[in-house]
Amino acid sequence: MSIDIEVLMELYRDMSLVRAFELGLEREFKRGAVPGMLHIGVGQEATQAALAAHLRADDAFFPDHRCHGLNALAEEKHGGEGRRIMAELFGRATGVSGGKGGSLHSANPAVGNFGDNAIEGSFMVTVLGVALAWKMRGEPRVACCVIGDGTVGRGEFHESLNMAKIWQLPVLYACVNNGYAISTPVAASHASGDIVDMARGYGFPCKQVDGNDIEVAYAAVQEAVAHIRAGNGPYFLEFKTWRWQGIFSGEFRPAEEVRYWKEDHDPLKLARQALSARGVTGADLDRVDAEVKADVESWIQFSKDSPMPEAAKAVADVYVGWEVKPR
Amino acid sequence: MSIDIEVLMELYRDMSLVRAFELGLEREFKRGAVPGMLHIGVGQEATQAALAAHLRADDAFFPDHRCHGLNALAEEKHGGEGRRIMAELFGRATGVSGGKGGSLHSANPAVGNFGDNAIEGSFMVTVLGVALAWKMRGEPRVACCVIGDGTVGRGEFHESLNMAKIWQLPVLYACVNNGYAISTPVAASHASGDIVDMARGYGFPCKQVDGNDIEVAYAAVQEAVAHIRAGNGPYFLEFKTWRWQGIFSGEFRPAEEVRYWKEDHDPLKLARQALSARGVTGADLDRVDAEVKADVESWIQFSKDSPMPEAAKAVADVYVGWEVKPR
Amino acid sequence: MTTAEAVRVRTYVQALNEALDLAMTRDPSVFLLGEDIGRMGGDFGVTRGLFDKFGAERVRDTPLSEAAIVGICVGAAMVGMRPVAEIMFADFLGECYDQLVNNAAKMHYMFDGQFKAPLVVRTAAGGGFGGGPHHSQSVEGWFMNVPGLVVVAPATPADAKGLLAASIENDNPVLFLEHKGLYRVKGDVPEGYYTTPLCRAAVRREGRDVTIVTAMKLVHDALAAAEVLAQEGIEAEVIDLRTVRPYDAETLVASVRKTGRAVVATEAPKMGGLAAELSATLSEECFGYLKAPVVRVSGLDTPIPFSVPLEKLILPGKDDILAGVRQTMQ
Amino acid sequence: MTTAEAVRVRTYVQALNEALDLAMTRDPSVFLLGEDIGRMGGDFGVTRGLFDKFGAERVRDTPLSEAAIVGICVGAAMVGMRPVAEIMFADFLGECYDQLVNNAAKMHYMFDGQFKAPLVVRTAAGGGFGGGPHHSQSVEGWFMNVPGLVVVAPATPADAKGLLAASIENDNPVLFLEHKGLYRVKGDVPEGYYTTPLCRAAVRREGRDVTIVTAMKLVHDALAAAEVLAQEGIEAEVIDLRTVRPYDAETLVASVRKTGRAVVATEAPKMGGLAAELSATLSEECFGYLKAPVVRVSGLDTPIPFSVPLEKLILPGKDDILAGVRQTMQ
Ligand SMILES: Cc1ncc(C[n+]2csc(CCOP(=O)(O)OP(=O)(O)O)c2C)c(N)n1
Ligand SMILES: Cc1ncc(C[n+]2csc(CCOP(=O)(O)OP(=O)(O)O)c2C)c(N)n1
Ligand SMILES: [Mg+2]
Ligand SMILES: [Mg+2]
Repeated sequence: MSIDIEVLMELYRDMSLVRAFELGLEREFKRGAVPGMLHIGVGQEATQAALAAHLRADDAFFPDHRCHGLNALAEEKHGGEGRRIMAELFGRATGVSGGKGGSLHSANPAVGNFGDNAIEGSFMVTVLGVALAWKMRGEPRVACCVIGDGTVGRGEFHESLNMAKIWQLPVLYACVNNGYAISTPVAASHASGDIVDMARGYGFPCKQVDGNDIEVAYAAVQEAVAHIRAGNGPYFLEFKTWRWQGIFSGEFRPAEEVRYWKEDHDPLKLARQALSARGVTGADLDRVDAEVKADVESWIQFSKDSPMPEAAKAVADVYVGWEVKPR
Repeated sequence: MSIDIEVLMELYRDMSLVRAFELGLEREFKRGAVPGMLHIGVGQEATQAALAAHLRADDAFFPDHRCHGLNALAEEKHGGEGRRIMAELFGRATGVSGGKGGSLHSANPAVGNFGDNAIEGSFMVTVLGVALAWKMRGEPRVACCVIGDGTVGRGEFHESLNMAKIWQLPVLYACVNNGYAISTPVAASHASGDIVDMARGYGFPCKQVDGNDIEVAYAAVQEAVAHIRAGNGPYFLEFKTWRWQGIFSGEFRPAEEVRYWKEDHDPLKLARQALSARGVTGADLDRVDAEVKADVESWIQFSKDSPMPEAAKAVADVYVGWEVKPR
Repeated sequence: MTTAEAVRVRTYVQALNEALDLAMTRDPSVFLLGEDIGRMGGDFGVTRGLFDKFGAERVRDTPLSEAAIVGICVGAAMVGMRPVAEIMFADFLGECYDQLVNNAAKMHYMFDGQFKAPLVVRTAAGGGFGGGPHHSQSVEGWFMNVPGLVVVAPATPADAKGLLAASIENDNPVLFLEHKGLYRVKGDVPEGYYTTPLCRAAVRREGRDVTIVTAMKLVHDALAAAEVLAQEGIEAEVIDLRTVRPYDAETLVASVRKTGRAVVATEAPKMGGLAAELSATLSEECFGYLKAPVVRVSGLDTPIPFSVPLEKLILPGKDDILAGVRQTMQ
Repeated sequence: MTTAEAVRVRTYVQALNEALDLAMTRDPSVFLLGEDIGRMGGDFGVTRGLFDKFGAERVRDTPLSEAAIVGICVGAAMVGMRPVAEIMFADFLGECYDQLVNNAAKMHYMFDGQFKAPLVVRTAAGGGFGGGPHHSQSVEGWFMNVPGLVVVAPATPADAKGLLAASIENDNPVLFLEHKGLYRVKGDVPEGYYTTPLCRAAVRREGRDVTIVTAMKLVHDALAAAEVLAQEGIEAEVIDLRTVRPYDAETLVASVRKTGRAVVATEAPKMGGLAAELSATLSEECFGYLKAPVVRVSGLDTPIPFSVPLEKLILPGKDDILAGVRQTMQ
């Protein structure tokens, strides 16, 4: 189960990019340069890197609200531009959704990014349609949806898992269990704090893994994607992880819990430990960190330098084929 | 586990009443005397009688679309009038909902009947509110919803079971698995043909029983209601049964299946066998059948003789406290 | 209309069935899904025979999962399919409102044109058969304030066929309302594949004195009312909207500017629905031409009761249209 | 208003919080439920402090189960409770549309008055803060064609308090729309418990030349526009609907009959929503009094884009109201 050192280095780089992206973004948000609301994925980098590693450009993923990093990785890996994810968050014309979507609606089908839906969990049923189309056409692709633990409260969870099973659809459910929905602990929201317990009744493979151990997460996604691509139907993965962002600004979780996740179980620290055990020096890793940070800073600058969308865009694309009158 | 003979006789009588009610109703429907649509509960009498036996007037049940019989039994047992259930189906002023509800919205809170909702399964979340109110007020009542196997497809199934568990609500889920949703077999609709398999993940007691064996069904409801009333939270019961009504008119199910359920496993026949094994004569049972049939015929006559609702009712009760203008 | 051929008499149900059959034959990306639409052919028989012809892959029975049914349409449409869903009764659209309004209708816009949602959600709307409060509603008003959605509502068998074909071809999400009171209605239906353009009203009867704007089942009541009025010397122009959102304001406005009088007839409750939109636009655009206020003839502002005489009281019909016209003529 | 006392300056959020606090204090059947309304005090702080005061039983955090949240309200209301739910953003009402429209709104009618559904669903509506297509919508249009439902929409802190208290007291299901752009707005708020009557509009400014009918955030834009107009010698009457369904047609009609000109201003898209209903009714009822067509000043018929300059283009404001008034004055 040991991963090639090159692969692990790339995964580290990806995780570092996600973190740099999120921290840079958060800084700009606090400065008022990024409008709207923001959900930050710091702490969940391993899950995102693991998914990015195995999803192909012709697969589809529906990212959740903390997946800016995954979105950027998909751009970088599949011939897109990570900076266009950043520009979307700034509402610029150069953003992947032309600035019309923002954090919660950044999409680029060319790299497999089918966009978030800010009605949390609604895409749990949308993903079925993508998967069904592929299955009907005999295309061995994977349709993935990334959902938080809180999102599992939605009724669509049931409709989706049930239909994925009866039609044996190629769906990967990637459930990011970070312990909370905004302020509400998972145990207060769900019959089981382990989401897999609720998924198992649907009779397809379900697995809970440490979402902060990149080697574990990588292997789990690899296995799940192989299972799905081979035509064996859906797969449910629960990643146990934790988000550094509290309730928007404030921290509300027990100090010991915060310490554990930030100090002892930070996915980047864990990966660094694994890599140094295999001979990579701290300096090498620092260089990676510096490189991706520089990339992200250039993306931020690109975003700031980009124009706002043209006025005509306000009324464009309401309907295909019919115009809507401007004011 | 053997039931008192008096109780078993009463249960037989109740089942016989349900069957007479449904057959009389179907006859009138075919004659055109009953408007709208009709779902007939013949074949499922044991489930309905078992529920009626244990639910009290100050409990609440949400009946499904085949529960005219349960509704009538609740009337008869708790000081109401079974004939007002019949009159409702005829759309008469004397009906329990004044003729405004019909088959799918017959309610009478005085006997615990909280009414059906023709959006199948929507009351799976409504029942939570009733149960929560009682729990908050410390009233040891039971809130029951009767759902078909097909209705389990609705996302509300998940939201309901999950919340019933986390708040330990006094809800009895009575799932009537008759093998089909209109024409669609349960195995084509659900990850498992055994609905309990999908309910178990929520971590509260779930039990599948033979819904056509009145002794078994009675005992199962008794146990579930005791559990709930003692403050132990929700309970899920799946009754395996079969409906005689095909798709509206036509029969579409395999001949062997039809024969098994109508001949070998008819709840009334089974009950007669159990009773004759305990010394009750066929003539005694025939007398019961004749009595309830006469009752039902008088209810039909009552319905036909009843006036239609007054015109003013068309605009009454849209709002509490405000009038809506008639034409 | 395109490539029409021989004309035969068919019911509205048969016409819809033909449209599905022909659309599936010519375009492999079209498939159907819904509850009991397979072997059983749907609750009203619209998909009858299609399961045998096209198989279980393209005529899919689903669980009672309305949100998923529409969600699947959206997802499949995102990757180039043309799904056609059946939601058994329009009243059940509350269960998939989010998918229609927040997902399908906004998909093309919010992702900057990168995705389209060419799906059709067919459903049985309307009352008049003792269906009660949850099987009888006219729901177009629920969707009138939703940009991005198309709402189509045929009144005749020929339009049922042509508009359904056009809806399937169209690249926007279409909510396709079939009135239950029309399913058994017969009319001339051209053979072969054709489309009837969306967003274009039909003038069903010309007249100089008053314009009756309506849709679906009430088109027939309006035409019957117009016959009565003609005997009194009042010539009513009857316009069938056919698409109710976005609707053909041009045709309506031109007619009302001509006649100077307008009656808007809808089965849904008066307040806040299609009738309000039509009355507003006609009042605004025909100001100065109108000889009398626009009259809305609509369902009463109530849920729909089960009991047949009560339902009759709350739903509008020919007599109400007559009364409405007479009111504008005073 | 009943039993008003000393008046202080409070924000809209504080005013709402006071109403909940006082209602819960006087009536043990009132309880709150919603996502993160407990310790956290709600996404906008409306329930802040109530968890500590009333405990977890009466201030209940829920999972992301919007259908269940409203379903629970309906069920609890059926047995005599007065639940007040918070749906975090109005856009999410698509998830519980069925419960509101088919269950809560029809409950009293379809069971012949045997049940009532005295529940309140509070929610944050409206745009203008870069929230994008799923956090910015004005949703009253989704519910305008739904008999049995009450839709309340306060524009000021004092009304926020009084109308929320009245909504909780009311025996009908109330959808209570709080505009996000108003949460931080301050105003005079009487101390103590009082109710402001539902279904009664408020004339915010008297004027003889033109009537501006509006609600929520646009009330403030309309008042600002009226100031500008006054300098030009145009005296605008500004009416705040406060309840949008059923609304106070009498007050509007009287005003427009007086001024002869009407501008209807709503943030939602123009087609088919509240604006259409108001324009229709005013046109019908004030025919002969109107000197110019009613003008609708509304959001454009589009979803709401994320990018701030685009959002500004599609949402209406003071300048659009000014333009609308000038159009009616020509
Ligand atoms: C249907 C819906 N309900 C509520 C919200 C508001 N909301 C946004 S994120 C969030 C919490 C989601 O929790 P979880 O799925 O665990 O994701 P996390 O933020 O923890 O990553 C909520 C309640 C929403 N966007 N959509
Ligand atoms: C939300 C919803 N979807 C579909 C229907 C139409 N419908 C009525 S009964 C029924 C089948 C229900 O099957 P099941 O729950 O197994 O009950 P059964 O009829 O077998 O007793 C369907 C699909 C409905 N009334 N509501
Ligand atoms: Mg979480
Ligand atoms: Mg069944």
